[in-house]
Order: sequence, then C-alpha cells, then structure tokens
Amino acid sequence: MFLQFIINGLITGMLYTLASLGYALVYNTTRIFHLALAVLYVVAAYIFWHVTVVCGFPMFAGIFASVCFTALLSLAIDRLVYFPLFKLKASLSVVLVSSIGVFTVLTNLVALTWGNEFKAFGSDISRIYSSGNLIVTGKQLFQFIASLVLIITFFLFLNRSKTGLRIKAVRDDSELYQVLGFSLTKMRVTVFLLSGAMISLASCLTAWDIGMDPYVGMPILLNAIVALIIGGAGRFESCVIGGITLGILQALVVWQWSAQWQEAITFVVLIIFLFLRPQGFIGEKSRVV
Amino acid sequence: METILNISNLNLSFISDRQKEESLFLFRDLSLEIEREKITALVGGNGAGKTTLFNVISGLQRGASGKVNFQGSEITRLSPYKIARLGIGRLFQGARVFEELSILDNMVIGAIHHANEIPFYNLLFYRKSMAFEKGLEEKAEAILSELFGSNNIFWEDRIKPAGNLSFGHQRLLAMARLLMGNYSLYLLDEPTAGVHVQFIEQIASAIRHMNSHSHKTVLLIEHNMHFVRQMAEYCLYMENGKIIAKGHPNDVLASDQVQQSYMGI
Amino acid sequence: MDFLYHIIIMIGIYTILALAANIPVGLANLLSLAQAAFYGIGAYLSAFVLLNFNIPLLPGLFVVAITTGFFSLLISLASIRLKGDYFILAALGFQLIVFSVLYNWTDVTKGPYGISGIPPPRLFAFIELTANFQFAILSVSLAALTSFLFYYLVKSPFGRVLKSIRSDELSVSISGRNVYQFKIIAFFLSAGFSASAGFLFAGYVKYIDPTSFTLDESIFILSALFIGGLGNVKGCIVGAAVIVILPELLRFAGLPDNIAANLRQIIYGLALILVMLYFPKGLAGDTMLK
Amino acid sequence: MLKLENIQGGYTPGSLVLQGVDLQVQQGEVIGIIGLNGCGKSTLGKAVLNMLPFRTGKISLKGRDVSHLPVHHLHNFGIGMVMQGGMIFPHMSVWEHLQLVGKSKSEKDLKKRVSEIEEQYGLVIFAPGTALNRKGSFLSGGEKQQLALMMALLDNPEWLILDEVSAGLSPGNVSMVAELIKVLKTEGKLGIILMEQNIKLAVQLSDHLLLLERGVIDKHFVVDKDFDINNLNENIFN
Repeated sequence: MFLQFIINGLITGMLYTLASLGYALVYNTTRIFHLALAVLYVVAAYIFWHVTVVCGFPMFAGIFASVCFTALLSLAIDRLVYFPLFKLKASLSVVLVSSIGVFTVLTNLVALTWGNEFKAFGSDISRIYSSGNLIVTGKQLFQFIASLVLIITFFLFLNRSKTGLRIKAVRDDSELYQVLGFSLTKMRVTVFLLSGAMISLASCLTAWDIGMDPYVGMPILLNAIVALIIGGAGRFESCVIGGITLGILQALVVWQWSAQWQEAITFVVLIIFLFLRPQGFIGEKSRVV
Repeated sequence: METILNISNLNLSFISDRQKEESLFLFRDLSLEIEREKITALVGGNGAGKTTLFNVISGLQRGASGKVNFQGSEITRLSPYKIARLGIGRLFQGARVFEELSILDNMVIGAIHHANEIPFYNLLFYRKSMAFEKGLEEKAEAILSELFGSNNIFWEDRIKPAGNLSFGHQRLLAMARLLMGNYSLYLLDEPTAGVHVQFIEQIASAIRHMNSHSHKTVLLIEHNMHFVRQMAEYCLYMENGKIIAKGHPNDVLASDQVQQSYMGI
Repeated sequence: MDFLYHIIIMIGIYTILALAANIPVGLANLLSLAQAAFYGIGAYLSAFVLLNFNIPLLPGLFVVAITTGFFSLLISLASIRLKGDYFILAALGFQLIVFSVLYNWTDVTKGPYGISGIPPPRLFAFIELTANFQFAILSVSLAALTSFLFYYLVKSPFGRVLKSIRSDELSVSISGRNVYQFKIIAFFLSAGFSASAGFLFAGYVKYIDPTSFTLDESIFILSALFIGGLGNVKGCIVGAAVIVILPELLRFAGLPDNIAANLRQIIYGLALILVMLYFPKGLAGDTMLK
Repeated sequence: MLKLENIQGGYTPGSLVLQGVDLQVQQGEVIGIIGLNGCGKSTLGKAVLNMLPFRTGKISLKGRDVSHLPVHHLHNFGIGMVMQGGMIFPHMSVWEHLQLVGKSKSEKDLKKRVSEIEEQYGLVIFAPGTALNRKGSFLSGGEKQQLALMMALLDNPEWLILDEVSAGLSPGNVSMVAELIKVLKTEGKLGIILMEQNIKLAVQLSDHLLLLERGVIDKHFVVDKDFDINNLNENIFN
C-alpha cells in the first residue's frame, strides 16, 4: 500500500511541478505574487473541455487550443494590469491586490460562461495496469509520461536555448541584463506567454483525469507556490524538488489520516519552512542587513 | 579623559553564500574607545565596515562576538530599542524621516517615551495624555527654535507632512529629531552626504549644539574631509574592519598611510 | 422593512471588519489575508458562548474578542519573523488552516453542517435581541463604537507609532520603540474587532458554517477596505456600504440570483483593479497601500 | 563624441548625488574620473546609462540626443559598461554568459571571436583549454572581472564605461586590467570613461583626469609629461 501511495504522490507531484514552473517563470523574473495564475489554470481546463467535449475535436487539438488561449490571456493580464502598475512604480503589494482582482473577475466570468457545477471528461474507465498490489491507471501513466517529457523539455529549453539563457539571466540579475542590451519589456512577454502555456498544460493533464469546476485553481496554485518556496524561491529546479516532495507528502497524509487534512498539512509544512528554512531546500541564505 | 563607549575584540564574519567553507571577516579583533563629550570622526574607504560598525553598536547587526560597553554596561546582544533607551541615538544614511507624518509628529516620535503609547490611553486618560503631548510639543519647539531660529520653517509648517520637505530640510529635521531623545551618544552616518551646500553649515551647527550645548558625545562617519577637519577633535581611520590610524584629524589625514589607503595610491 | 434592517446590519458588520483590517493593513502596512480567519474564529467562539453560557451581551462580546485576540499571536509572530511575500503567504496559510480546522474538526465544529440554533444574545440579562430592528440598532451602535475607538486609535500616540512603522520600521526601533510589541498589539486589536463582527453575525444569522469564512471572504473584506480607502474611518464605512448595497442594486435590476452573484463578484474584482490603477487612495481614504 | 551636459541625478528626488556634471569623450580617449568615496563616481556611470530613478540633463552621442533612451537601447548604440565588482550572473556558466551576449552568433563564430579577444587583450581565462562550464559564483574576483570585460568587448562597443574595474583585485589582476586598457587606448577605436579609486592607475591610463567632488567636476587636469601626482594629492585632501 505504501508504494501505491508513493506512486500516486509522485504523479501528483509532477503535475504540481508543472504548475509550479508556470508560477516560477513569472515570480523568479518579476517577483509578482501572481495569484491570477489560479484562474488561468481554470480557464485552460474549460477551453480544453469545451473544444474536446462540446465541439468534439480530438484531445490534442483541445490541448493546443487551450495552451494558445491561456498563453495569450496570461500576456493580456500583464499588458493590461501588471505592466501599467510597473510603469507607475507601484509596490508589489499593490500588484498582488490587483492580481486578486483579476482572479475574482475571471473566475466569475468562467462561472457565468460554463456554470458553477462540476464538469468531467466522459466517464470512460481507462485501462488498468497492475503488478502485484500496485495499480496504475492508463490516465495516470499518460500523466506521468507527459509531465516527465514536459519537465525535461523545459529544462533543456532553459539551459540550451537563447531564450532560456535570457530567462536565467533576468532571474539572476535584471539590472545587468539590461546593461547588456536586452529589454525587460520583451522578456515580460516571453515569461508571461510561457507561464500561461505551462499552467495550461498542468491544468489539461489534471482536469482530463479528475474534471474541474471554476474554483479548482486556487488550491492547485497554492500548492505550486508552496512547492516553489520549500524548494527554494528564485530557482527553477526547486519546483521539481518541492513539487514532488509535496505530492508524496500529501499522499502519505491521505494514507495515514485522511484526504481532508492534506491542505492543512501542506500549509503547516509551508509555515515550518518559512520559519526554519526560508531559503528552501536548495536556496542560498542571503547576506544579513 | 573618560570613555563612553568601549569596544573590545569585536569579530564579525559571515559564511559566504558561494564558497560554503570560506568565511568573510568584516571585523577581526576590532577594539576602540570613544571619549566622552568629544566629536570623533570615523573615516575610511567604501566597504571598510563603518556603517556595519554602527549597526553592531545600535544592535541592528547580529552575530558579532566581542564586547560593546556603553557607560559601563554591556550592550552587546541587546535589542535596538533597548540600546536606544540606554542613550545611543543614531542617524541613518539617507533622509529617513517619516514622510506621511507631520513635522511635529516626527519630532515627537523622536522622544523616547512609551507611557502614553498604549492603545486608547488618550481615551482613558485624556487630560494626562494631552498634557504629556503638550510637554513634548514644547520641547520640540524649543529644539527647533534653538537650532534654526525662532521663526523657522519647520515650526511654521509643523502640521504639514514631512515628506514635502526638500532632502536637505529632511536631513535637518532628522538631526533635530535626534535631539528629542536626550541621548548621551550620537552616531551620525554621513550627515552631509547628498545635502546641498547651503545646509552643511546648519548641519554643522546642529552637531555643535549636540556636543557643546548639551555636552553629548558625537561619533560621525564622514567622507567630506573639510567637514571632518572643521568638526572633529579626534579621528579614527578604518580599513578592512580595522582601525589603522587614530589621533587629531589633521595628523591622521596627513599621514601617508591614510592617504595611500584612501586614494589607493 | 426587514430588508432595510438586513442591509443596515450587514453594513455594520462589514464596517467593523474593514476597520479591523485597517489597523494592520492601513496603519502598519501589513497586508493580512487572514482577516476572515479572525472573523470565523470570533463567530464560532460566539456560537459556543451563546449556546453554552447564559451571559449577557457585553461580557460575552468581551470574552470572545479577547480570546480571538490570542489567536492573532500566530499571525503577529509571522509578521515579526517574515517580510514581504513570505508574510503574505504565511497569513494565507493561516487562513487556509483555520478554514480546514473549522471544516474538518467535526467533533467540535460540526464541520460542513455548521452550527445551528444559536440563541440570540441578551442585553442586561433580560432583553432578548430577537427582532431585526433590535439587531440593526445593535449593529449600528457596535459599528459606531468601533469607529469611535478606531478614530482615537489613529489620532493617539499609539497610532502615530504604527504609522511610522509603516514608513520606516528601523527608524522606529532605533528611537527606542519595541516594534514587535506594536505589531502584536495591532493584530490583537484587529482580531478582537473582527471577532465582534463575528459575534454580531452569529447572533443575527443564528447559523454559521465554515463557508462564510473562506479565503474569498478575506479578499472580500480587503476589497471593502481598498475600495473605501485606507487609514481612516470614512473609507471603511464607504467601502462597507458599497459592497453591501451594490449586489442589492443588481437584484433590483432584475437579474436572476445566480447571475447576480457572479456579476457582483466581477464588479468587486474590477473595482479592485481600477482602484489599484487609478485611485490608489480608494474612494475616501487617507493613504495608499505601500 | 559622447557628451554629457549638466547631468543631475540621484536615487530619491530631493537628494541629488550628481549636481551638474559636464564631460565629453572622443574616440580613442580615456577620461579618468577620480574622487573620494561617496563623491558619486558610480552614480555617474549609472546616470550615463539612464539607470537612475531620477536624472535630468542631456546626453548626446555623435550629436544625437539619447537622453531618454532606456538602458538596453544605449547598449545597442554602442555604450558598454562594466559595473563595480565585475557583475556577472551567479547561476550561469562562463560559456552561457558568452552565448547570451553573443546573441545570434553560431557556436563556431562565437568561439572564434572569443579567442580573438583573448589573444588581443590577454583575458587568460578564455585561453584554449580552460573550462568554460564553471558557474559565475564560483569564479574568483579576477576571473569575474575578466568575464565582465569579455562580455563588454564581445559586442564591439564604441564607448566603454569602466566603473572601478580594479577595485578588490589582486596586483596581478590590476596590471592585467591596466594592460587591457592600454591596448584599447593604442587601438584608438574606443572612448573610455574610467571611474577609478586607484589614482596611480588613473594617472597611468587617462588622457584627462576629472576630480569629482560633491557631485560636480571640481577640477580638470590634463595628464602629460609635466603632470605631478603630488599636486593632485594636495588638491584632494585640502
């Protein structure tokens, strides 16, 4: 049984990693507490659902449409809200409050468009692969493989491509980045598009298995943020470490106690980390004063 | 002469982020004494550790080993607010006035009193609270008119937000605010930095006021050598966390060692 | 008439909640996303007090406010140790943990079923407050009392120290003030005020469940505060009035309830964005979020 | 010509670190800016690149007004800068730094260009056979400075602002930097503004020395055969 929960936790953790990478792309480069990402997660799932279930297109077309739409919406949020505030030299708290505003507006637009009720992707029972006591469903296997491929692709992109190098450079030192002749404004376009795409992929993979309603985004986003913090804010590798740790930890909580406490435990872990090791697993301690 | 502040064997290091083993020393066995009722200047190049030393004295920088003695009692590991209450006042670099508060409130905050800062004290003991506030306002008026003349702009604009003042005026207000605290030792971090020339004489007279009028000790960090010569009776030259020369400012600044170190010749 | 009383009662409750949030957010610049947690703790404790003890209104209110105040120590501890984003996240965590406990600790809180049949509070041991107009009077007087206290708080030397912490914490501590102590008191007062709103709510609705005290509710309280404006009483009253009356106007406009609920939220969200972009001081505030 | 006229600026609106600086650099010329700590040398560097929160005055490049261009544009107009402490990206490898700055160059071209610069100016950390996969934070101070200089030169700038490039370096590295500047000077293609704490070095390298005090250019010296360094000392300390 233990191993079964570890496997389930690992798969959940990898999905958290994807969401966490989406958050980290924005947070690590702009320091925006991007709560509106939660609603992008929801929008992505609904677009996917609409294109596949309502319009009847194949799954990959649905994912493609969802990724494109979410990425553009993410960019639009930056252009219409965050970037004007950045120009006004508003503080990050102000940006956070406006982000909450965006979250509220879009969540309710989704609810108005598609309704408040729960939606699922058909009720077909997927194939089951078992070995001994271990059971893995076909959907889980797909989630595992897809997110593994995506995570590897992301890190290859980050470390090999020019754009990836630029993202790493902005994260390290945005002032030097500009001195070397690169525009931060252009970089914002890149990170918001990519962040939207990442959160959309995380969302499609999850919603396809367990369905969605307009309010699923926030818990997932909070898990993604917690993953980044316990891994170590400022890095991208921390999303993987934090995401998988969190996934497995929650699975173990479900195993030992019950599912209802997993959210509370997540935040207890977060608060322990904030107090005892704010730099996370792999972060560096910053200099005093 | 009697000493007011006595620092012995101060060590401060932090583990560098990058090379995990190597620790960087800011201070290594630093010892110094500050004489009572004198103006002492602390000079030295960037990164010599002057501001960090101030932070250690006023309790903002933790993790130093060694002893800091102030008027005979050890203050090494006390909280900043306790150190202030014992009588060490500090002027930070930059403007550092409370921009949204009125000029008068800025002055009143400078006084160390906490009896009436309990919530609803003014509601429960209205008369007492008002009398107390009145006393502080009178004190503020006295200090401002003594420093800047009887009809100075600070007193005239006392109910306007301090953020409206020019940088030089904000700096002067911060100095005047410091006088509200009745400290026995004033730590001034670059009082003239970034200030327009017209204010420098006023800052100098405020420092003289601290020193001669109320017989208080002043320790100041300064890059303006004219100002050091003009103000200080004693000078400490600091390099890489050590005091490498001390004495009368003219002697210290004339020494080859100091000139070489300061100018990197 | 009952409808009007309802509006008045709700404006009273949200005025108190906005004023409570104004202490840490408006005066000390600590963006607390845990205000609904205090409100919830206050409401549950009130239900407990009203159900189990036969004590009059004012002592009951006092006990609830003080007890809730002690819960705020968890948040003030976080505000002392953590800066910026990390504090915001810790407060968010506290909010979600409180909700989770209210929702899942069924032995004590009855979980999602909530607590029903809360008896009305009694004034001076003999007048039972059952009628809505009585509650409206109670609500208005409590809101007035809170406003009065808040007004004196802002004007007081204590408020002055909080405002200076907002602009420069280090300068306050080297002027001999224990900044931690001030933050602890600020959150204590904020939690106490929120709890009195919880008391009103529990006594008025007579039924409480965890869904009234979610993160959304925290956001809602902050919306009232930001739309009205930070730093004074006026902003809180204006903000509370706007967020309570607005949905009723939508109802008058003839929109079906399910659409009106979402539309209302959309309007708050938009208002929040527009306030941040174009009116950083809100409709009637003194200062802006830093 | 890179020309600054009446540059005022600082970090908060009221407090001006620079209170009206004028200077001009021709191609092939080295202008040394000296002065005591805190006189505004680094701030001046930032002011040229439009990196200060508050700045007024006019900056023109070959007669064209570039005062309001953002920092990344100025780079593309040929102004390179090496900031104090050899600023590099701590989590990126040396090779990644080069790839980043090399923009669209292919790997082969980039390698060729790097080894050209390495031979020309003696930036030894790029000599053939050295490991280029070390992360920025693991480089020594001298290596960081070499990398920063390499990045500045890789884009063929026409103007170079060097902010305290010798600060905190070992004597060996200081002379390496000095050699590099001398080579640049003899080539005569670049106009260099050199903010320098080390006066001896500034005298050695510059054509003109400007003494910055309290945010204004207090004195101007032409460095020629008759120039006496002791005279300079007198001026600064009295």
